[in-house]
Amino acid sequence: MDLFFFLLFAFIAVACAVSVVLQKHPISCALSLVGTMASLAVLYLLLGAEFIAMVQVIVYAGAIMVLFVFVIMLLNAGEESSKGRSWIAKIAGLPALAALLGILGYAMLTFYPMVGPKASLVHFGDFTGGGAKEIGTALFTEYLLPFEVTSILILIAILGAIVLARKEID
Amino acid sequence: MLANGISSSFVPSNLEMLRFAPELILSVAGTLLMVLDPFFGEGKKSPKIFGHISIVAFLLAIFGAVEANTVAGPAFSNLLIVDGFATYFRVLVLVIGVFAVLSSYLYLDREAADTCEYHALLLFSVAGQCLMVSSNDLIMIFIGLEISSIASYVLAGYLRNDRRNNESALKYFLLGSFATGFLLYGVSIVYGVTGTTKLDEIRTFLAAPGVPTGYVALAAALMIVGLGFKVSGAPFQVWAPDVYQGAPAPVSAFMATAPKAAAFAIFLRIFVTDFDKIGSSWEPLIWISALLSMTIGNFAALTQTNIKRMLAYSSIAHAGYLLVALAARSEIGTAAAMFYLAAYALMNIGAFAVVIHICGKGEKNVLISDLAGLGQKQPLTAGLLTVFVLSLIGVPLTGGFFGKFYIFRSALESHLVWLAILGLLNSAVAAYYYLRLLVVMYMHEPGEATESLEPLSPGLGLALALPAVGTFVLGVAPGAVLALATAGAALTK
Amino acid sequence: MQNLWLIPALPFIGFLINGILGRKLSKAVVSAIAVLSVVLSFGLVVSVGLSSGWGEHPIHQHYFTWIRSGGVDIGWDFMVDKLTMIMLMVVTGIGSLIHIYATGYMAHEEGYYRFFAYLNLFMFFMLNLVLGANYLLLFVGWEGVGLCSYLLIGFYFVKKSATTAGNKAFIVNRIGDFGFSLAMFLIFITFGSLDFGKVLSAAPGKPVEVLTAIALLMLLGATGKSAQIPLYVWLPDAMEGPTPVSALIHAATMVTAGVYMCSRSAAIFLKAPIAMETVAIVGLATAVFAATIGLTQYDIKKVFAYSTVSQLGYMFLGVGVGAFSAGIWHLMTHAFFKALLFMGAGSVIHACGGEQDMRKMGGLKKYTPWTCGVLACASLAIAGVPGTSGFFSKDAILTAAYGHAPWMFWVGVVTAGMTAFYVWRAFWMTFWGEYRGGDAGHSHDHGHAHTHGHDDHAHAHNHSHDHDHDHGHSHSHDDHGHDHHGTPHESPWSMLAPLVVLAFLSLAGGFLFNVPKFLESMFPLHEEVPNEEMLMGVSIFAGLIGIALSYFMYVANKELPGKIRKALGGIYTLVYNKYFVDEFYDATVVRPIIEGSTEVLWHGLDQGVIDGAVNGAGTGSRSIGGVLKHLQSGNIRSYATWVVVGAVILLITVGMNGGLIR
Amino acid sequence: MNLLDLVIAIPAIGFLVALIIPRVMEKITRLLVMGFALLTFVVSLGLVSGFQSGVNGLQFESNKIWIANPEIHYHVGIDGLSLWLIILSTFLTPIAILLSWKYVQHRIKEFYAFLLLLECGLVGVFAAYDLFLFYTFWEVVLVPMYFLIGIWGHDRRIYATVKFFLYTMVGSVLMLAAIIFLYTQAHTFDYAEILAQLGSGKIALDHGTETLLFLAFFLAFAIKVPLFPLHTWLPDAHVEAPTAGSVMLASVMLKMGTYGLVRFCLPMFPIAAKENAPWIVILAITGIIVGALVALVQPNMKKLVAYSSVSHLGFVVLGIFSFTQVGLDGAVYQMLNHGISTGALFLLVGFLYERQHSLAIKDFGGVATVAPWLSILFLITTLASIGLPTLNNFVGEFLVLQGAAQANFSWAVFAAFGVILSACYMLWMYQRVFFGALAHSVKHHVTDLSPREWACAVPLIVMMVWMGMYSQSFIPAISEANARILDRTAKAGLIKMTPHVAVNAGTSNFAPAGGGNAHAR
Amino acid sequence: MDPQVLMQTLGKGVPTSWYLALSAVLFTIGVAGFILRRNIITVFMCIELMLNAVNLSFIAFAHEHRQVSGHLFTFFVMVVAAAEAAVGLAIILTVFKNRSTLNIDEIDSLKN
Repeated sequence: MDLFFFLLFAFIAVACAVSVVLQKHPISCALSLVGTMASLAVLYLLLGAEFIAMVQVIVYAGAIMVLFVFVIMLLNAGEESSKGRSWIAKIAGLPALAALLGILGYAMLTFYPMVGPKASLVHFGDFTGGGAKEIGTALFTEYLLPFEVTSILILIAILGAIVLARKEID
Repeated sequence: MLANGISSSFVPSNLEMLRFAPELILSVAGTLLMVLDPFFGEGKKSPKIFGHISIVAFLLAIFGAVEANTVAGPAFSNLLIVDGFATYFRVLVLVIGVFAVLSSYLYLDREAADTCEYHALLLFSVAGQCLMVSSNDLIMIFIGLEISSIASYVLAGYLRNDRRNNESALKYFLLGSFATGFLLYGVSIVYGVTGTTKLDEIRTFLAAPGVPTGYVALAAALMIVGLGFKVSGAPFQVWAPDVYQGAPAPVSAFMATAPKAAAFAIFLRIFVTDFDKIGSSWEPLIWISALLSMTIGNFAALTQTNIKRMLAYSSIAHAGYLLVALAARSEIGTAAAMFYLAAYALMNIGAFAVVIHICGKGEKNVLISDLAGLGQKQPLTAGLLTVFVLSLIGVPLTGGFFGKFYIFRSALESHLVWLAILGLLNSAVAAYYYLRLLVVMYMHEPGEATESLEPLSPGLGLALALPAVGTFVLGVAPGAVLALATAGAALTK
Repeated sequence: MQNLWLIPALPFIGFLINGILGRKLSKAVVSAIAVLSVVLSFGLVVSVGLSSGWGEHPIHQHYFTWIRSGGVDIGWDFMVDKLTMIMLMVVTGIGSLIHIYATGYMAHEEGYYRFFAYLNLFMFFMLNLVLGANYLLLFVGWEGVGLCSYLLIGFYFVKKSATTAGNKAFIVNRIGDFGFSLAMFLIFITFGSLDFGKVLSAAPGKPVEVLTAIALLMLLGATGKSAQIPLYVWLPDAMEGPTPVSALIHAATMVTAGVYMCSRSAAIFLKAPIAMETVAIVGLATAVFAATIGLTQYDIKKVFAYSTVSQLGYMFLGVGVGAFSAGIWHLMTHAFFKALLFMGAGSVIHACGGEQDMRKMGGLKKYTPWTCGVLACASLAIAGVPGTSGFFSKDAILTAAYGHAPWMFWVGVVTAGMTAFYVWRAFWMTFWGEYRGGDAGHSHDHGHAHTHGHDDHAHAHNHSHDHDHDHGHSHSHDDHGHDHHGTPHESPWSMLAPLVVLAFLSLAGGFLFNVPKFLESMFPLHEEVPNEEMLMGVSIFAGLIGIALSYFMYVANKELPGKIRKALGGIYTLVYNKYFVDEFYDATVVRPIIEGSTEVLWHGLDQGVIDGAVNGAGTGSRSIGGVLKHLQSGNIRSYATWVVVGAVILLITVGMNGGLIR
Repeated sequence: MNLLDLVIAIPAIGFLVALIIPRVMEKITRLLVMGFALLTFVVSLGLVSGFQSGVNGLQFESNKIWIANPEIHYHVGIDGLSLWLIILSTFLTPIAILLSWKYVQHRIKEFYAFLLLLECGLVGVFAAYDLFLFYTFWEVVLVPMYFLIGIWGHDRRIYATVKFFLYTMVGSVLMLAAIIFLYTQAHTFDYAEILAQLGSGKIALDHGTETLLFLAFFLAFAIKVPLFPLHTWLPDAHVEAPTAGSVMLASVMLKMGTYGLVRFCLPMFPIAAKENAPWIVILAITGIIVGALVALVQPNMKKLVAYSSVSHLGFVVLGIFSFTQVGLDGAVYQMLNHGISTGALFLLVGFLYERQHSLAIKDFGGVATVAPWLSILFLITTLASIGLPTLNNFVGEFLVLQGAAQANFSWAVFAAFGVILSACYMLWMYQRVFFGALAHSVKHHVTDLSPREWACAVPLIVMMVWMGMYSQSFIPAISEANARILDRTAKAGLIKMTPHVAVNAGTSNFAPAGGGNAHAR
Repeated sequence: MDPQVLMQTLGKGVPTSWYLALSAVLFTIGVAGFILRRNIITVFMCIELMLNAVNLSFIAFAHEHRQVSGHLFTFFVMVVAAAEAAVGLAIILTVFKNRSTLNIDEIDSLKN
């Protein structure tokens, strides 16, 4: 069961991710990205991260991506033009990406043993520490500081957006 | 959690708040500015009051940082650590903040830009840097870094109708986020290996035998990408020239110094302590990166005509020198880097301040040739710039020299003989383009830009004079700062 | 105790006074100071001579340490022995006479004070040279007289030929000094000292090769100063200087310094037979060589100049065959008659208003009887007519040469004949016949003088690279004779009186001063040579033949020289042009150095290679920078690619180092 | 604060004072600066009178901690080697100031301030006994000279000054690397301490390391000297520099290089120095000859004198690397001599320039007619420069060549060619400038010396005669210091030193050309 | 690796490594998109993709370590991403306003 869900949503995630890269129109990209995010939310659930899965859907796939779509609409961005080129990206890009995938993939695949007594496996329900309660407790005790500090971050974001995007006063 | 009797309770103790004081002061001040904006923002286009408040806030924060150091220790569940190292860097970035404000008055006035948001962003950015340098946790570091960076992104594009500003901000933002992705991936792998993101716990974990060092090395590599980007070390330096050139001059000055200092602080704190165990794996890379940074920075700067861009390349080269200190992987190296950062910050701010002084509205005079005859028209300004240039070259009795000396000493102590030699030779190459500034200033006849130059404004004057004094102090009597750096470096382990 | 330092100090004081204040002093005062200082010096020498038994009891005085470092310890020491005594007498004696003469000769010159200052300075250095008790002090004098020679040759500094001649003299001498200084280094290495006493007493014990090397290097020095082959070339040109200078420096004193040095170092030379042989051969070759050139010259001073070179060759021959005392003797007698010849020539030139070309003289005996008379004495002496001073000294040398190697004697005799010929040729051309100079002719416009009076050969060839630009080689060098009026006139008594004294010495010097006898304690007399009377007869005969031949050719049969000239053709041209030695040196040494330095060393090596490399490094750096900055394409995707590439490299390397990838 | 500290401090104070004085007070600036320079000179004379011979070690020593960690001391002191070079600096600075009295008419206070800073740096270089301090002064000297050439120089001044700076910089950074390396070994910058540690074997350098360190120091010094083929900055710098700059550059700054060789290269790395001596000597001799030959054909007076410096300093290097007492004494003495005589040459050439506004030899001719005294002083200087006995250079050259001959006779043979050539180029220039027919422009522009110019030139002339006639005033102190240095090199095991050379160097070890004697290894 | 043993294991659950590998793949795709795409907004979305990939690895590690802290990191990353999105899109807006283009290759006036 775990395997099935994993494979399914992993496939969707990757497919959507590839779609993000391959789609020409930004809106399609955005929608594909939402797809990836949604499937990741499922995987989070499988990993026992209920709260995060929820946030992923609401905040990420919901709020942030809506923002993206909004901007795309606002700018009326159509299919990307193919003007200009990056010489280096063409020549070195693909080999570098392949190498990156190779080394990261290799490292990650071998990170934990897959078989044997020490095998590290994910079985739905193994870990249930990712509920809202646990998160909330941690946030207000051990991780109080970052939690508070993120408020500054958001304040800056707002401030920045205002500075950059507001209309001229005069 | 129970260290120093601080519980992980909901309400932080006063002691913890004190250790968090600088960030707190800056955040409050930043918020205060925004609150005050409606009262002062109307009527006058760019009131100076916000700058004044910022300076007061910075000074208070410096006071706070120093006070916090008297009760050094961890705070907030050990996420934060106040030690000599943190305090050193906190004070450093705060001082940079002061100078950034000082050098901004004239610029903002000239560009008729909003001051409130500018100064607020500056305050927040510095707050983020303070947070970074005093963090004891990778995730805190990440958040601090983002606070600092996001504020910087906005600042880089602050004059939103200026095409150069836009481009600068976009590049900085996109590439910065991109690099942050790598950094974050590295953090996650560290977390995966050790099960924690707290630096001291990581240290403890890695000290134990049987650690899968390969994965730690991988994480280190990914973090080098992210941090290397922030410090503009090769081959992750590519963004720096464009961004520094495009950003408003005072912001460039700020970006070339404070975020860099903070990022180096992180670099040092993480690599020299936690990752020292696997040092042999990353040291050669830092070695190469250092050499590349110096070489690319210095050689590319040779042909630049734009001062800001030249200083950007030069800052890449200086990052290279700093990476040498990092490659030394020693307490002395750390102290050297700390000292050098201070010296570097002062001389760079000073140099940029002169750029701000001469650039004129819309930054139309930013070519090296625009300095022509400054030595005759404004000998004092020219003299001060000379001090900075000499320091950048590394002439004795300036902070730049002593810093360089200290760095290469650490390299030699760590048997990085060839790196030291190549680095020193590089500094001779660097002399060539720095000398051009002096040549143009003193040995050319005054040009249009200098003929119509207004006298030095008080804010800029301070932003020039104080760093100049500082540069000399660091060169002639570096003892005090050096002692602080050495003490700070000792505490990181 | 006599203060030897006063001897050179007096002229030096004269130099200082005249040199610094001279411009403000009247000519009378200047000449009084100059002459007095030298005469007083002469007096001191005499008194020193009297008190020391003329060098019988050597005096050695130490004044101060000059240079002390490591083992080198050079004191400023003066020393008087017999050899020095002779030299002192010659130098101060002749010097006094020439100073007196010069007061008359230079009476109308610009820079009168300057001339006497230089002359006094010369005396100072020359006395230093002979008084010095070690090689380095000798060298001080050696270089110092070279300096004064330079200054005095170039006395008429407005004239390029004069200053060029001065430079030539100094530089050629420097080449000699190069040898001398190397000799000193070697002496010091070998003996650990430069003091004559220590060196010469230790010389016999040292290895022959070292001594030979030292001696040969010294010889090189001597050839420079004493104008021997191959470094004689400067001396004829040195006649650019005022005539008293030629008399004093380039005939009587300075040029004999080489002989003095060799004699002084006899202990070394005697132990180095190869060097001795070389000295003899160089001397002999020079004697012959210069004599042949002397046969053809028309410039009266040039004739005497080559004669000087030739006579110096004689002295070297004497030294080389071991007859040091004969060499010194000839040095002394030569000083008498050659100084006289030059001063007489000066008187003639004075009389002719600055003319030096003998073809424009003639018949002067009726205008200048005194000059004619004294010159006749000198000419007799140099021709070696029995009873004259030259006879004795020359004979002593030739006899010794015969004892050494008979062929040297024969060559010497031929040379003696030639000497007699050309000196008398000059005599006849000057004093006999009709006066050939134009009455109101030659002003001192050199260009004018240049235009007439030279036969075809004179400028068949351009002389040296400098000369051909402005002045001919062989005419009025002294800007002399401002009181010139149409006809030749006798010189004033201030000039004639010294001439008369010298004439007396030229004639009687041989009887008065028997140098070999005097120096017997230093240089043992040579053993008797068989057939000495016969040899003497041969040499006398050669001299007389020479005189007779010259009379025959230049008085009795005046067309003959021209015919011979034509008959000899090329050979004559060769000799007349001094064998083209100057041109040879110019082509093989001077030009290659100048052009090589300009093209190869300066433009090629210095600016091309070295600076090229330096600037190339600069340009190279900039072009590296140019390439590097193009990595900065401004394209964000490219930048990202760099980051990724960097990241990949990092990951791979760190992974490998860290053990992730094996 | 002892006398030596004062000698360093007074110019530094003067520098600051000159910077502070308002721009308009030109005359006061001049007088004040002159006052400072003269005061420095007078105080420095106290060093001479207080200098004691026979003292093993430093005199007028002053040792204070400057920076605590890494421990850097303000450690100054003098021995016979430094003494005269310091005096040379303080002696020439007032002259340089005086000679610029008219020459410099714009940015006066900066000019004089830089001169004083230069003086301070120079004295510091010669007095420093802490490697860090030494390097500091070494570099500090660079800055004022950079500006002196760059601001007050002639047409191509920028090229020249940048070249000068960069050339020197390349050398000095390597030296800095070597200094730091030594520090990492010895944990001190104190020179005496480092020497002691090197001597006692506490720092054991392997052969390769010693060679590299030696080369690093050597390169820095060789550039400064400048040793062929690193000399090409010198002609440019000299030609473009203002007179005062040329004088200071030629007279004192070049000596920093040779001083460094004697002070640091020899004692610290005796084995490497000795091993590398042969090729260094070859370079020195090449420099002597090539410098002279190139000087011969220069059309520009200053360039000629500059190349002559290359030649002259070749002698100094030759003397140093002869490793003989005589040669070393001669080398050090020659440093002083060159300072005086070449300084005077530049001074006088500067006078000519001020009159004619040209340095080209062809623009002159017949100067002796209109300016006899100038000609005479120039002649004396020329003669000193070509090594006429009784004038200063002779003594130095003689000793150097004697030393070289002791080490290897063929060295002396080749080097002595330089003596011939020096006469060629100097006299030829003299002839073309001063002799000959009076050129028209010369007649109108050239006048004889003014009192101020007399005051500049006469002290130098006096020194030429004094140093030429009574070298005993100077050499004993130098000898003592050199003996100690040679003692170290001798102790390093490779060199057999017999100060009284060859007195007993009997009979068999002679080989005239090249074979060397007992002293050549 | 024996496929049979693997199949057996897979019955018990999915290897954590697979999750990690998925994150690596997504990360690489994000990087690829950044390099290859020209539309600035798309490029920015690729950055989001990279962050998501990192988040996945955080969650996977948290599961492995049975810790909640990993979740918190993810949470903070999301907040940061949100903030970045706000600022980033604002920057993109200004760029578009000034240049009327979203093609990343045309934003290259600052160079060399």
